[in-house]
Amino acid sequence: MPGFISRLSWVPLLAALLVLFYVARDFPRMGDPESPASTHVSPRYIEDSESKAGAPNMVTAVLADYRSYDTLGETVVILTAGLACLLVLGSFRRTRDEPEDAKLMVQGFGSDVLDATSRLLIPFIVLFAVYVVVHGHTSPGGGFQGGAIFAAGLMLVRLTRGKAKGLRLRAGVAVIIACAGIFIYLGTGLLSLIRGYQFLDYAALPLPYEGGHLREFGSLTVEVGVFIAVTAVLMLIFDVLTSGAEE
Amino acid sequence: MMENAPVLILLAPLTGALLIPLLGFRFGRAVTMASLVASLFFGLSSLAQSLSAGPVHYHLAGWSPPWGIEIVVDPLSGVVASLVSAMAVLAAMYSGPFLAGWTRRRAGTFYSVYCLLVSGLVGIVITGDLFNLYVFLEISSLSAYALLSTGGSRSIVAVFRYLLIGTVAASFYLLGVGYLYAMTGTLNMADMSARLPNDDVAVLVVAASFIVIGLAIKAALFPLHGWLPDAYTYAPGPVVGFIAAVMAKVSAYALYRILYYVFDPVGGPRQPIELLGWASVIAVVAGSLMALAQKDVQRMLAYSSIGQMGYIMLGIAIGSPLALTGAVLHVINHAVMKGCLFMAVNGVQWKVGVFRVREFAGMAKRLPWTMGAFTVAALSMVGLPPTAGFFSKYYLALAAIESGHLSFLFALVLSSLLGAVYFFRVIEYAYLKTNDEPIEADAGTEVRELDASMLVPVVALAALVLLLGIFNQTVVTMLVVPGLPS
Amino acid sequence: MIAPLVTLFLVLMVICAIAALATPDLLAAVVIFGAFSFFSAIFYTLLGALDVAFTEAAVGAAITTIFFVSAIYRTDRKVD
Amino acid sequence: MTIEALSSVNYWLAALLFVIGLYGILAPPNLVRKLMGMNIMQTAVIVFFITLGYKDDATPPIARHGDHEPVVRNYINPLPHTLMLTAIVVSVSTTGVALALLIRIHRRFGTLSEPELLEKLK
Repeated sequence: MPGFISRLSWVPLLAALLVLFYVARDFPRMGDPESPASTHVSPRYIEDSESKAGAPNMVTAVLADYRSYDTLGETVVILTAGLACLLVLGSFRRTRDEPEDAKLMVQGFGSDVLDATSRLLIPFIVLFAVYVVVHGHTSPGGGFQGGAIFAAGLMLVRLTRGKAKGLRLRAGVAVIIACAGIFIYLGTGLLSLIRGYQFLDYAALPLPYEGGHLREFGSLTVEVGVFIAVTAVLMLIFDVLTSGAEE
Repeated sequence: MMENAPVLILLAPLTGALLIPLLGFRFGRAVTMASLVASLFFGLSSLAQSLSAGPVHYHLAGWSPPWGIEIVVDPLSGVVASLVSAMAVLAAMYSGPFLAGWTRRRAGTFYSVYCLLVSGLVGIVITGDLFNLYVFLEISSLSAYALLSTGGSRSIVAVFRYLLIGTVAASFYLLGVGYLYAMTGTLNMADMSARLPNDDVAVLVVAASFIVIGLAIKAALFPLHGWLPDAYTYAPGPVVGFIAAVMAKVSAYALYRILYYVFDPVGGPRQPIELLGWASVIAVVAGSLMALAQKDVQRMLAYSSIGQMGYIMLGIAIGSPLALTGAVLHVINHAVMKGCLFMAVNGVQWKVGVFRVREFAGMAKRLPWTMGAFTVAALSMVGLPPTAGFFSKYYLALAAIESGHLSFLFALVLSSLLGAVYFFRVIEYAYLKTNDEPIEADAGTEVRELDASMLVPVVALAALVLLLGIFNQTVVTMLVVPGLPS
Repeated sequence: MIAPLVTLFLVLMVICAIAALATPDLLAAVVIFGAFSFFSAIFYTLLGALDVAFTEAAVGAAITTIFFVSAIYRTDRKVD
Repeated sequence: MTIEALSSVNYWLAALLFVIGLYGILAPPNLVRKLMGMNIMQTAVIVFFITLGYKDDATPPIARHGDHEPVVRNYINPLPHTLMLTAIVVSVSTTGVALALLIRIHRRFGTLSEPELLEKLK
């Protein structure tokens, strides 16, 4: 953008800042327990999460049960991003005016210290990721966090030891795994649809539990789906960004 | 099954998008067509349900709103959702020959993202929850970036800019929703509408303005249209017809829904709506003027879209029943005719390889059906009866007179005249001029029509333009008027 | 009493944001941006949003930074 | 300075962050930096929502062991947290796609500076 415009762009920015400062007066005081946000919809979540949705962690209850449709959308956003990266960078033919890209990060940093340290860390990272998913109902965490940590662990392997060493995952396979993960989510919803309930209503699941416990299992299934999808897509994006996606 | 139709409108394309990779990227086109036809079927059946028995509310996960998320299919959202799926079916049919030379995986990925785009757009239309709308807005935007970026290196630069501006828009929208949440404590549209304070609080005005800014960027309203011309000009043939036809319109629809179903149209904040009105008047004129200056047909259509989005926004801003009828009718009509124009022009480009107005000389002899469809849609854009475009402009003009804003009427008439100039220029070249400078010596008069799978959607859309015009009265009384806010 | 601490971390975030936009070296800017994410994670923790802080630490501070670094590695480090 | 005043200060700082992000998208010539500006802007929105959900003297929204009838007053509002988890996911997805586009742009045009890019596009 030429300097002329960027100098003028101060005007709307300043105006925006003043407007934002001005309206801050009308907001409820931070921490006010009587603010509309804290008194209208959310009390029900706090009171019912454990008894009705089976999860003491209210964030997980809202995420995987009350607003599970949003979370389905969120997982689809991730999948879209993975497919988008594949369309943009993967499997496209290099034309004559696009030179060979020498700077691919397929080698890894390779120092012995890094290698030894990461060998120590990675099993714990992976274990922790699984713990985070399974215990998402009673402590902070859930499918998305677990998937992100798991993917970060795998990325650590690739960064230190090179792409060939850490769980080789071809781009096409990663997409299929991600779709399978989301399909677990979607399938759970469709199952309740087929059994005559509403989409994603976990009360319909054919398991020998009732009430909160049944819903807890429903949302756990869904979280596992999210975990698989998130791990696969984050790895896919990482691979595409570092080395392109060779056929 | 049928009581689940509202959610199946969205789930059909979503399942299709997941199935294509799961089947190893095979059968991309077949799965896409099947899932989109299913989506159209469910869309039409829930529309019929809402017309006969009132709005359909579907509570997801079995939680009643405002605690859970609900899907609302009333006559308005039913019409728009069916429009989106119908255009998607035709565009999927049209895209076939373009993708013939692609690798299996790339074509499969393309179709999968295309299904995701449709599910994102449909999700925006049918949701009854403000935050859920944001999620689907992001799905549709991300998949649109991906699809538009397949058009070559210039398109990638345009798409990067679109991505930045689009994310700013989404952030503005989300901040506006945050302000509303701070005021009311709910995200459900109907519940929020009941709980919003009825006086002019500053927060309310600012929240409404942020939502208007965010969605107006996505709808490419004039001063915020920067991303659109380049993104559409360099867009790849198989999708530009669909994206240009419905994407901006879905954002305009979302804006309409929030302004008239969440905010109280009488007691709510007026200032953002006033601003919207004047911005759209300028958009109507400026879009047409800029279209006039273009030598590239695709770019000309892109600028003309900016003007046409101004029409829709103008109707929303005036807000009388007549104006809203015109706006909704123009959403339908413009989607059909712009889809037809973009598909016809890209067909010409694909077959003959030309985009400039001058190179269209003698094109009517070579591609008679395509150019015939182009002409019908162009006449409709200009607003000649009995094509569809005439009637939506007629309603908007009546509304402008009724509201006493004669400058609005003046802008409408001026833009129609300008539209006549720039469209007749293309038609003149195609029908009357012969090729002065024959590039391919003997190919000049040879008839080489498009493949059937491309020609059928183009001609079907042109026929739809005429049908929408001829049966305009039925469309308005049966579909548009029941969807007006009470 | 956490209110002053909350404000402190917000100020740190603002400083990091400005520094990330002002540092000439892109790689340094990305590292500062990682610090920005990390401060925001602490901010969320202070306000009791443990899940959000968790996600921000894993995604914002780790994965987004890795994405940025790998993209800069393949393009130009200093362009300004 | 009282706590009441600090409350407004937090909203102001979130607003400042939002505008810094907006500036970061508009002003810098480098596209990677614009992307950082975009991320800062999204974080500002998240900060706003999280600030909104906070309650004085309440604990994070995880029911204490054995607390079978949670009292609303004792727990922080979980809804903004849920929404912002989604927003973070959206943010990382957008960043990933944008970086892929940037690598493509750099391969083709050899630069990530907007003025140079516009020069080359002519």
